Amino acid sequence: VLSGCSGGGASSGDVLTIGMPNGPQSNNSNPFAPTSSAVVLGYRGMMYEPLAQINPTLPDRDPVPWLAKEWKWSDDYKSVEITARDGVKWSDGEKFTADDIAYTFKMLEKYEAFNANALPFDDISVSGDTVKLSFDVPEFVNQTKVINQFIVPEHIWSKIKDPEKDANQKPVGTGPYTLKTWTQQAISFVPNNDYWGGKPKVPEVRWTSYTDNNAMLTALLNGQAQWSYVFIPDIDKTWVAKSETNKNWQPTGLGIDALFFNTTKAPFDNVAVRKAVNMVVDRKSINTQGYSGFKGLVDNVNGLPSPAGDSFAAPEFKDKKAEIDVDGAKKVLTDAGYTYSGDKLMDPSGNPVTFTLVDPAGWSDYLASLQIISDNVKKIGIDAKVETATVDNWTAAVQNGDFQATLHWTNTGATPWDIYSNIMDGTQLKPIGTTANWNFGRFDSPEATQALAAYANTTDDAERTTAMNTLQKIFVEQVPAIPVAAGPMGAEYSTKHFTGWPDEKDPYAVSQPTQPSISQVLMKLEPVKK
Amino acid sequence: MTLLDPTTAALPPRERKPVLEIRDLSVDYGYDQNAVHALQGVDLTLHAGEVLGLAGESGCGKSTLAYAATRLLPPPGVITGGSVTFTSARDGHGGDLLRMGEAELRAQRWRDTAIVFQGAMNSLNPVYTVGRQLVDGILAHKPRSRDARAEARARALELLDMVGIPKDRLGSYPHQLSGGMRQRVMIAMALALEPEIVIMDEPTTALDVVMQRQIVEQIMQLKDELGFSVIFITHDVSLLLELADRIAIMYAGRIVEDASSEEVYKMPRHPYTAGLLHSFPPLRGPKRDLAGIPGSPPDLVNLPTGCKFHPRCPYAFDECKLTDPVLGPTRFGAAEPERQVACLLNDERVAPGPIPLELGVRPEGDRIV
Amino acid sequence: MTTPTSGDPSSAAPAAADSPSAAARVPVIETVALTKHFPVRGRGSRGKVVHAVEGVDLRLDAGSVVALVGESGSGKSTVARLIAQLLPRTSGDVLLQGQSVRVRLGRSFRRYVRNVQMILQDPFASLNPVHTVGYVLTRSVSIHNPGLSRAEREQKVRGLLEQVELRPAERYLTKFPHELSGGQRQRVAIARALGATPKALLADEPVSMLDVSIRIGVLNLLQRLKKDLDLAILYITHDIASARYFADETVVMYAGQVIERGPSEEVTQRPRHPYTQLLIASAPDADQLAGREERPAKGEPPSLIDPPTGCRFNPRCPFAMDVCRQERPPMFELEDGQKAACWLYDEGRAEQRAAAFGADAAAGVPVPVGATAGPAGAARGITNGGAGA
Amino acid sequence: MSVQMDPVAADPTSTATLTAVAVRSKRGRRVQFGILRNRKAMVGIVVLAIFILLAIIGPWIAPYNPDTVTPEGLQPPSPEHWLGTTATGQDILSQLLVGTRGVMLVGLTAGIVATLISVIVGVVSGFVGGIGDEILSLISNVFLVIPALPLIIIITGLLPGAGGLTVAFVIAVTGWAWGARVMRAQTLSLRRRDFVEAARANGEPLWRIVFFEIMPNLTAIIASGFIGTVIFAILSEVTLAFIGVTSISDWNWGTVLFWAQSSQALVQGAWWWFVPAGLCIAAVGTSLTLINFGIDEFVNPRLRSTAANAGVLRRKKIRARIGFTPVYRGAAARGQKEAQR
Amino acid sequence: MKFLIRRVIFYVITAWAAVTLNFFIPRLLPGDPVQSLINKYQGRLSTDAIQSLYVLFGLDEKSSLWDDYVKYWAGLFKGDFGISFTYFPTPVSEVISQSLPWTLLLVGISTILGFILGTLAGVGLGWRRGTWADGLLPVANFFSAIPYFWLGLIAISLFAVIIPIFPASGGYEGGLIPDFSADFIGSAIYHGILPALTIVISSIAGWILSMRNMMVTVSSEDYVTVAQAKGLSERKVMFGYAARNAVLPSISGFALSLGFIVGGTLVTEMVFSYPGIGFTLFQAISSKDYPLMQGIFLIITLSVLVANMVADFAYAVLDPRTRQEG
Ligand SMILES: Nc1ncnc2c1ncn2[C@@H]1O[C@H](COP(=O)(O)OP(=O)(O)OP(=O)(O)O)[C@@H](O)[C@H]1O
Ligand SMILES: Nc1ncnc2c1ncn2[C@@H]1O[C@H](COP(=O)(O)OP(=O)(O)OP(=O)(O)O)[C@@H](O)[C@H]1O
Ligand SMILES: [Mg+2]
Ligand SMILES: [Mg+2]
Ligand code: NI
Repeated sequence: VLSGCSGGGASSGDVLTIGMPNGPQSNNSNPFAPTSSAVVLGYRGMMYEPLAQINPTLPDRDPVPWLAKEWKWSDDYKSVEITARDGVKWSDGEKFTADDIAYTFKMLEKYEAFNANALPFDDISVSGDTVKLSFDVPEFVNQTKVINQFIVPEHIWSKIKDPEKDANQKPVGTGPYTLKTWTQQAISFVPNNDYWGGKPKVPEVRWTSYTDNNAMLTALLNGQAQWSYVFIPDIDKTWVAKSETNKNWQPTGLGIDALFFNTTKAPFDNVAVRKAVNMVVDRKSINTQGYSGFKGLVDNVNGLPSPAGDSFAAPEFKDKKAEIDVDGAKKVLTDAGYTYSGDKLMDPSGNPVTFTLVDPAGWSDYLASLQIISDNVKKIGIDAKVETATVDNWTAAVQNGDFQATLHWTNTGATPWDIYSNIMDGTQLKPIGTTANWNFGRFDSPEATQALAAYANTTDDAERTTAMNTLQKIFVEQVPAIPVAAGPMGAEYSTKHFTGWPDEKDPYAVSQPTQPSISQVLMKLEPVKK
Repeated sequence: MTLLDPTTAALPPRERKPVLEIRDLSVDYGYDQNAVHALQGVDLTLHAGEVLGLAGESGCGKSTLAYAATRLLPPPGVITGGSVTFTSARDGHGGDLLRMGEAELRAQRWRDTAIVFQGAMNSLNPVYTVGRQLVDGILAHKPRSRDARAEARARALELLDMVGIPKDRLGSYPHQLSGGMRQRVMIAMALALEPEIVIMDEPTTALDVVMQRQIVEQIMQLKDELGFSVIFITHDVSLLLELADRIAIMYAGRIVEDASSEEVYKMPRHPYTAGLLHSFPPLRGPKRDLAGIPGSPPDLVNLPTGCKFHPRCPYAFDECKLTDPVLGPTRFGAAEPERQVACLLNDERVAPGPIPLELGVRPEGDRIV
Repeated sequence: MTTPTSGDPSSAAPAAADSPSAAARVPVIETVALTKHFPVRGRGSRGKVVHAVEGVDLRLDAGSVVALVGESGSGKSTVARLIAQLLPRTSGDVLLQGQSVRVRLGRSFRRYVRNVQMILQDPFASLNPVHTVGYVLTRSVSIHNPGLSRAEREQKVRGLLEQVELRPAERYLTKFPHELSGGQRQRVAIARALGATPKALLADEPVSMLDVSIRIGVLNLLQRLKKDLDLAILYITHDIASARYFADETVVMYAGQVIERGPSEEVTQRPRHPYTQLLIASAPDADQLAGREERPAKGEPPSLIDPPTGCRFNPRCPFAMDVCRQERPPMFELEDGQKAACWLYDEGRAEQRAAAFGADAAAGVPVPVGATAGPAGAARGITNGGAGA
Repeated sequence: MSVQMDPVAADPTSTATLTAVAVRSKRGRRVQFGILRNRKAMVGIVVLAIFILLAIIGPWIAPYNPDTVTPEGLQPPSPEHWLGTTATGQDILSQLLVGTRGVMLVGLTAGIVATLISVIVGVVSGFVGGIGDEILSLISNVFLVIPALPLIIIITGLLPGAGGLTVAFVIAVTGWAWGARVMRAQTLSLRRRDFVEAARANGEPLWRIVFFEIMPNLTAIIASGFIGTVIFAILSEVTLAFIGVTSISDWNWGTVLFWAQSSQALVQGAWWWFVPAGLCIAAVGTSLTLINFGIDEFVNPRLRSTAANAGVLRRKKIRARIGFTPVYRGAAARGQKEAQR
Repeated sequence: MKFLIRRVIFYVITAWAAVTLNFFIPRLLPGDPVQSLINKYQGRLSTDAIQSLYVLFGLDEKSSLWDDYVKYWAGLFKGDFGISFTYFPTPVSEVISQSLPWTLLLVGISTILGFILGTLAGVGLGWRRGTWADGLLPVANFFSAIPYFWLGLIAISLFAVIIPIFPASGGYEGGLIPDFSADFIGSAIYHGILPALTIVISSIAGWILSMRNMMVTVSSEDYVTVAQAKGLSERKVMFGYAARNAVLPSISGFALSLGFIVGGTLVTEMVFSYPGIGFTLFQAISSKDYPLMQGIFLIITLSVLVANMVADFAYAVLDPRTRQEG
């Protein structure tokens, strides 16, 4: 599939080319700015390394110490002591110390704009090679966010007058690579010869941003890019089957796409309808056709993706899959007082049951999935329409509770807490018409709210497990949302020139190039011997 | 100025050299059955040094004749037959313009036959200076050489001077000149290569009489100096009577009368000619009755049968509806060897009786019986 | 820039001098010192104007024709448009039956238009190509006779067509302008004007585009209308012979000003102003084949933006004197109701006059060019004789 | 703005076309009739008529419900699915058939509205002159310089539920300026024409002059402006749908292409998903340009005579040229000659 | 003078109105840059970041639209277009200067090429009207009726994927650093061929048609016949007399399209992943990046205005009739 067309080294073994479909970028390597190309494209991780490497697709694995030699949380998870690794040097030759760690967290505290995880710092102090961070509230559910924080050099950043507006065009980090050149078309990196983990074996890494998925896929197919994370429809046929060196590994994390029901509006104010719909939604065809097989299938009744969520599953829901059961669904409905007039489902007051599914125009996978759902519910006599809106109108409608059902994502966390909180948390509950950040469906369950709080704040592991089981029970019985897909955290890559990639057999890291774990991956890659 | 050019008038008629002989020329507008037959079998001869006037009412085909003779008719005009033979009075070269190839025709143009178009405003390229337009016409016919351009420029200046336009106007654009000046530029341009024939299609119609007079006098003066022949087209009969040696009267795409201008004026032989002469009021002398010509001009798409003029002709007889008369000698025959007319009244075989008084004035002054 | 008007205001109405009875009658249209300046557009010409018409006095009486002649661009059409109120005038006045009018739009304009109709210069351009003759005339009739029933309207339209000799009327009703000859169009334009039953008709070169045989038909028509409807007609033309033939009075304009006026026969046969003489000498005349006087007719019309001072004809005038370059000549009254604006006719300039026009002219009667040469006797006689046939 | 320097007013085409219009449209009814004799226009009209018919009956003759998801994804054309299926197993032919209405509706609505605005603004501004003209010219110039497509994207985003008609109106609102400019220039030169003056002199009220004297002479320009706008509108609509700005649940050809593109149909080799919609757009566009061509040729007699006679010319091997009149001594001509002699 | 001043005033007012609209219209859009960013990542950006983003963009303090407007103008006069949200904290002027040259080159060259080729073809077709050449017109029509993006995508799949002779995306070879080396320029040209070709192909028909029609109209003008009558060579008549006059009306259209070059052809740039300004604008719109939108709008608007003025001027140069004497 390689073409000699573009000459250059793009497809040879000297350069690892990484592509992302993120559109034009500007020369900005500020690791804090979510709009900088370092973050948008994701090459931040090549230079700025985290305290520890975590694997969100395998949350039960222990984080790998990286810039931190070790760390220790207090029992109430309100403080943590972090010990800096020895022998690490910044790429400009300066020594990496605990002060750099402290300085980085102080910047987060000082500049609200940088504190993307909204960590509520209380105090930051250094003693020797140890940094102590303390927080206002327990950070159990956020623990990975703390230790996954990348670290910047104090000696550079303390001299920057306005870090929020700095483009950081000559980045200095501890990572395995350093920035060589930055152009619109390609951002080139060369190995950091003093890297604490040894010298990386890939001679050059080059990042390119393509305008859209099509261009990205074309580049992958003709060998211009070797590593990417991009939506590819029918990926086995379109990508994997094209060459035996074309690989795809898409493990999922603890974040899902779910059909949010507005539980305050008919027909979804009635749990019977939510249940019945849940029983007829064809998750498999949503997975294969709606998402073209790209996102992970979520068919566990508790809504947690496998394998990431398996260790959290309540005993009664372990390995329990959602099955299509049209008759069962009809029974649920008729038991709840619904009737059929011909094929059409009538609610207890005799009106036909209909609803509208909405998502933004242009979000093709969501819309295709909605279309499948609307097709599915015909089987139980419900007429569902798929509507589109502009992104902005949709956002406003969803936040204000002005919808019946919509496909929406949840945050990805280290535990299922984020998923359940995003869907059911009473603390996020806002009246219809005012902006809610989560719990768009206005699911009102004090029990769930209490369980969520308990899970996050308790110091007792058993209590935490109980809370998690309660949450799952509520989720399964009340059906506040139907999980349909899990956000993949994988990548497409080619083993033609480099090997050593993470895969199912050796899931040593997340394969996505935009993750901090890229330094783990790069250190494992080796050029193929010719 | 005089009515008859002394050089030609002095020559006995037979010795006059024809420079342009148009034979049997037919022209259609359109390519299919619905074509307008704008000219049908026109015969016309232009002699060296002569001013031939072409008159007739609007739309009778005067311009068509001029353009067809030079093959400049715009589409959908198409020449459907005949010949147009040019014979140089100077060295005898020439040939049938209708059978010439493109290159030959290009070379012939302007050098032998030049034409001044009806509207001067539109005849000059609005985006070039008049100088440039004069020069490129000259250069097109000169072998390329180092100082051809300079020579052409000098010639252009000379030409402007000749037609009475200040030399500094060479760099003017057409829109900067008045209508009269533009017309004179066109005349200058036509004379640039000293052609043997200059065809002028209503060169003065758009101008007022004072300007018209200026230009007409200039043309006649230049003709005397340079000795070219002129076909002068207008529907202003009185103007033609004044300046042409010979006049051809056209009606509905045919020539109906061809005679010297004096003869036309004094002794019209075709009823249409006679009607024309009764249509303009005299400027001086006693006022006279103006009858005009009854009826309306013919529709070229739907021509009447027989003589095209018969529906409007006061002397029409039955045969006129059937037979289309051919341009031929008059009833006076040998007495008027240079005259031709297309009217059945002149055909003794069919004419019902003696020729009407008005059309029968004898050259000698008395009438035929 | 105003110009001195001719000395005696009463002289503005030449017909008055001719017949005392006419003086008592109110003219249908009268213009007093009518003036029009057009602003000049374009770079660097701020404040400049085209002096298109300056101080023109005209008087149109019922049942008479005034011809307006002059070179192209001398302002003839502008005068007509000013009278028709199609252009706002710069100064001066237009009187309709003694009443000053200045209307532009709306009802008052239409009321005025009912009395004064104009036929525009170009018959090919003045009829909308998309409308039939029937439409044009019906509109004219219904604008000016609002209350008519449909049948009456049709009747009237038919009447109009017949009046202008477009018979049978039915055949013309559905025709589009392009299906008509120039003469027919011109007649439609006239019929349209008559639809308003006007008192005055402003005919701007109604025949210039037509060839002689059609031209005469239109002129005869106007002549008849004048008599039948007691119309006052302003006849603008380049064809001086037709002015002689058709108009009672002829007014000659040069560069926006009237330079000579008088009964048509006088003006055409005995032109007094050097420009008029030039004009008449220039007109082609089949009867004057021999012996045309060579008169230098050089020169271009003057700029109307910066007109020459004094007499505007002075740069081209063979007789120009110093006074001509300095002062604008007033209208000098000559015999037979003729008037000319030329300093040669000033009381004290008999000598110059004699020098210019020859001995005969000393008496104030310059010899018209060619008038002495006899007509080409035989030819004329014969042609005339056969005319009736 | 000064009338004299306005490039459009000074533009020789406008006057040329204008004269042509004047010459042609006087044929009145014959114009409309005559256009049918033009072969190019005829082809255009037939093609367009087919699409209009499909726009009307498309939803009824569509073999499947275009929304129905089936397991037979990405099938190449077959007897069951003439144009194959999408990744979700929807029938592409049905989508195209159902989508025709959306395209036609938006195209025609936008064309009508934009033409209306441009005629009103153009004619008023050309006719009124003075300060009114300045203001209207200013407005149209502003709309001319604001980039249309981004503006459309913004306005579409601004309006809730951007369905077909909304899009049509937005396209119209952003797309009228050029037409208005042309219309203004034409009106300006028409206004000075003698027949307008003559109508005024005859006493016609102002509104009648505008509507009955000037407007009929603009028909040809209005018509070709309309056709141009319709093409512009269709292309805009399709583009908008393609880049996912407008609603994609209303089927139109742009929507089909959007789905094809977002499912990367071309990379997957599903040409049948991508090609037919594009060809449909091109076909409608071409048919409209052909009609426009017909109008142009009709309006411009110089284009018409040869265009209408192309066949005859070819048969007779005559090459109609300017400056070198063809000489054709065909049998017909000679025969007629002899008859006359 | 007066005319010139009026003209300038006219353009100034137009510019003011356009810039003001450019300011207000984007702000009428619902949603804000932060929400757009969150939506764009569909869950890959944690909602915890919302507040930090508001702070980052300086949107945490609400200021009135009017104040923004005044500030905007003040900034403009200082040449400061503000800071882009999408590329925060890159100044808008920098974002624009990164992408503008590409668009100018690609779209500029292909627009000019399209105009020149189309006009030349139009001259030929108009001059040879009534011959086989007329048969090309429907073909040209067809190409002009195809949507840009469709042509582009088909071209990519044909010439970059199936027969890979051209690159599918980008403005130059990834490894090169933009400079004036032969390598780089060669690569830029090579990458530009396919997109340029599609622009040329789909725009050429318009020029052909208008030029042809004008050519036909002009060819029957008397001065062309006079030129033929003068016996000038065919080429001279065709170009010097007919085409020289026929091209005049196309000039204003061409000037306008030159102005729109700056706007880029959004879809072409999208399809070819070309680093131009059209796509940047599209991104700015979809991420509610007002400063960037305004900046690009401003550039487009000004360049169209300038192009208009140039057209006025060019017209005066090319058509002596519009040149007024002082
Ligand atoms: N393109 C054309 N198509 C059809 N008929 C035409 C065309 N051009 C001219 N004619 C017709 O051919 C006839 C002769 O036209 P021509 O221009 O030669 O007349 P003319 O005698 O020069 O008239 P004028 O005195 O008005 O210039 C006219 O009746 C005219 O209608
Ligand atoms: N609307 C106008 N704006 C500026 N100048 C004008 C306008 N109308 C006429 N003129 C000028 O006024 C002068 C008189 O024009 P007018 O049309 O009255 O002349 P005319 O005597 O009718 O000429 P012709 O015999 O050619 O019809 C001319 O110099 C003309 O250029
Ligand atoms: Mg003619
Ligand atoms: Mg006039
Ligand atoms: Ni202006």
